[in-house]
Amino acid sequence: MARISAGVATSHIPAIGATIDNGKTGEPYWAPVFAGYDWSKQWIAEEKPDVVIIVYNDHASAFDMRIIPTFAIGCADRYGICDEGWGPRPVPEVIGHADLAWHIAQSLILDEFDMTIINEMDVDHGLTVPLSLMFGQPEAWPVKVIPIAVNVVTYPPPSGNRCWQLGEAIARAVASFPEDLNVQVWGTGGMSHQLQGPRAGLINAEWDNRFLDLMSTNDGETLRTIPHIEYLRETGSEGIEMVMWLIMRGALGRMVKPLHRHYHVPASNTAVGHLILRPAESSSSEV
Amino acid sequence: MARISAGVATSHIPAIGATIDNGKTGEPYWAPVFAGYDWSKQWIAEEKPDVVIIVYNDHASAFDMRIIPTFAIGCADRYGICDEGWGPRPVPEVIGHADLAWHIAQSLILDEFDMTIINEMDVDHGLTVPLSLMFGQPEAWPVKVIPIAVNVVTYPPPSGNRCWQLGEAIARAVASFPEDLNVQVWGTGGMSHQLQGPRAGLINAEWDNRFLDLMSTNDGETLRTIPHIEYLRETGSEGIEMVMWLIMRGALGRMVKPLHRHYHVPASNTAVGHLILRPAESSSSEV
Amino acid sequence: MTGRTRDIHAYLAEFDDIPGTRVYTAKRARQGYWMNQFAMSLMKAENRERWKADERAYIDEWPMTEDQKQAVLDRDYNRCLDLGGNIYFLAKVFSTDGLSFLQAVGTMTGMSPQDYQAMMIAGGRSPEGVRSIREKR
Amino acid sequence: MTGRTRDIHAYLAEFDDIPGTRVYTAKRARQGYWMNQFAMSLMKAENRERWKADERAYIDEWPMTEDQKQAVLDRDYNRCLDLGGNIYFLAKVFSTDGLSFLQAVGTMTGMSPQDYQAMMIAGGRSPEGVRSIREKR
Ligand SMILES: [Fe+3]
Ligand SMILES: [Fe+3]
Repeated sequence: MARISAGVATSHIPAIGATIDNGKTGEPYWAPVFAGYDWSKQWIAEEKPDVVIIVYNDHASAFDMRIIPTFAIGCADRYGICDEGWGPRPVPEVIGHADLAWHIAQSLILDEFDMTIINEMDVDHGLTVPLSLMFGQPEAWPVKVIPIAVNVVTYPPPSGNRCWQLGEAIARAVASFPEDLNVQVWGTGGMSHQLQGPRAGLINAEWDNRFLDLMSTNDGETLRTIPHIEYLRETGSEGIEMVMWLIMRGALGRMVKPLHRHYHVPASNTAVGHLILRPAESSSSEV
Repeated sequence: MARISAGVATSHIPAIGATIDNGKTGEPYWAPVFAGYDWSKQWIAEEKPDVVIIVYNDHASAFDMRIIPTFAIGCADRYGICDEGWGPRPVPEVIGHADLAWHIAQSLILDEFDMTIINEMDVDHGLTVPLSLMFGQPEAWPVKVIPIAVNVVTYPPPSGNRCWQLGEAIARAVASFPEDLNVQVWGTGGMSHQLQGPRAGLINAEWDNRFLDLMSTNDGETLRTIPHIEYLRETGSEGIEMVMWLIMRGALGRMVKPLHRHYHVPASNTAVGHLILRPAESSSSEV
Repeated sequence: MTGRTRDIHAYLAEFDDIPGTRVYTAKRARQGYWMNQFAMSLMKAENRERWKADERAYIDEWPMTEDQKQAVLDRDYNRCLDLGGNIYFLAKVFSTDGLSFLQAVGTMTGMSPQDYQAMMIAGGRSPEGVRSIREKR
Repeated sequence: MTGRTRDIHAYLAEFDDIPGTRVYTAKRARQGYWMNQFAMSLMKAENRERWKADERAYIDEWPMTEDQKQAVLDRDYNRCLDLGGNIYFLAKVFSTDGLSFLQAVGTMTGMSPQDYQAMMIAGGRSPEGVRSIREKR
């Protein structure tokens, strides 16, 4: 039986990808950003997940204004790397796990989530930067990936509550997959950042750290009820990406055990946040 | 304030469109099919709805296997007519109501429906045949249209319960639109038909008529719990399209007053069913 | 929530119990992906011309199995369904041949066009005995 | 259900209360549709070449208002946002110019690139006083 063994939260800032690709992770500006991932890289090398479900958002890369899915799940065998304007990142193509992805997609729709199924798609920095942060620069990614793309660009994004519920439903779906697979769920994006207007550059380290606390200790009653306006006011317009962390968090069950935590300001315009969490209950399917 | 004044259910058989387009509605085979819409045409000429929300499914016309949205809502100003293999039907282009459509789309997402927003799309017989049946062959359609495309091709389609809930949420959304608009909701597709395999041609008039009864008299507790397998076993593999009628029915509130009913076998491979219903409660927003 | 089936395995298993019917599940959608995308390509007039000019050459451009290609070339729609085809996609093939849904669908029943048409006019195929293989009803 | 706002009007109204911020609502998405689709077209190398060769000729191919075109030609990103632009789409314009997010985003703040960069290194802009116009906090 497949099981969700851990959750990872991490920012997915494009400049981090460029820094890795250009071999500049040792520069003084960047070293403290990457230092917080040293433990994570060792940890994941030991964990050896088979599949990672990566919750991310497309940044006007694969999707434009013609079609805007709220929740899209990739069911393909492979995903190409988007050209976001400077040519595609020089990273390996992303290999899917179509069996598990279709199983989850079908289960979620039966469970009354109105998923959009995607069979052909390129993925952007929102998905590849977390892979680089966790795995460095391998010849091929050592995991299969199921992309879940969430709309957080055109308003309204899904509510925090709906994201949490989707996470719970993903856990149920994974638990009913017959093959024995070690599955992780990653929530990406955030933390504080605003990339537009006179208020650009906003960082709220206090709020971010309270959110990291809640992600580590709260059973969800507080987290899932944070309204969109609070993310926007407190953490900048792009801070809304943090609703995607709630999908990961919801998939881990009521309580979690925090394994690792990292916070740094700045990377480009953004606060970097990172968490590794274990489900505290024996089985996340008992949610 | 916008209000849902009526619901219409109708089959959307492509051969009906071809018959209208070729001026053959008077032929003996076809006359009884169209006779059931005479009352409806008169009725709608008096009702003069401003906007019709048409719930339909795309038949591998605008969407292929690359992307499969469970619930998609058209927010465009206009929609072209699909070329389904014989050139586009010679019908007027479909004019949207982008203000109301975006209002409904935003409201539904806030209400935790995981909509896919569509801004450019051609529409196929699933949407245009009902327009032809209700309005004949005008120079321009006398209503604005909001398309809601439901996946009923790749399994699983949304549950009957989820469809009903979407209808209820559409009613809430329409009721909160400030402009005074007369809005109808149409559910299309069905009734009995199977277009594939040795069992093709299946028609279950008894089941279809019980469904028409329930649509007219039931408060939903029975209708919304009909499982997919029952549609398939009893009404043929394409009978599943009837789940789309439940979106219309859910939008009308708990009880309805039936105004008109029509049932005929066959049209091509299919049983034709048609209903016109009024919400029985003073306001459908009180659901 | 209603007492609906949430277990996808049980949900899908029931579909195999319907006689003479292939439900377009993920398994079929994956198997038939390129057959269906091939068929979809015939929505464009220029592709229809190329297909009509040389069916074999056109279909060889698609990553389909030889079985799938042959089933399409043979217009053996039951076989196409067995290999993952979906009728709404395959409709592009029979529409290009100038066949209506009524004509094309009839070919899958083993009946003559006349008999199939006559059955439909007489009220269609009865559901009696073709609801469930297991329950023989 | 939680006690969340279900009323879309109240939900949207709150966004106008955030200083120096344009939330990409339906209203903005509709106003800026073609500006954003124009920007998206720059993801293709051949379009970038045509744009760089003659910006005015390239942008005139798009059904944008003259105000929108001028705002893009001027690289006035605040004005672009006012006219319905979204930063992830507009990023294709500044990426084509060879600007990073850090450089481009800074131009919207009225600060010099050096000052903006220094502010970020010092911990970013404080939320104090820029949370709410109405509540002055
Ligand atoms: Fe992002
Ligand atoms: Fe249909």
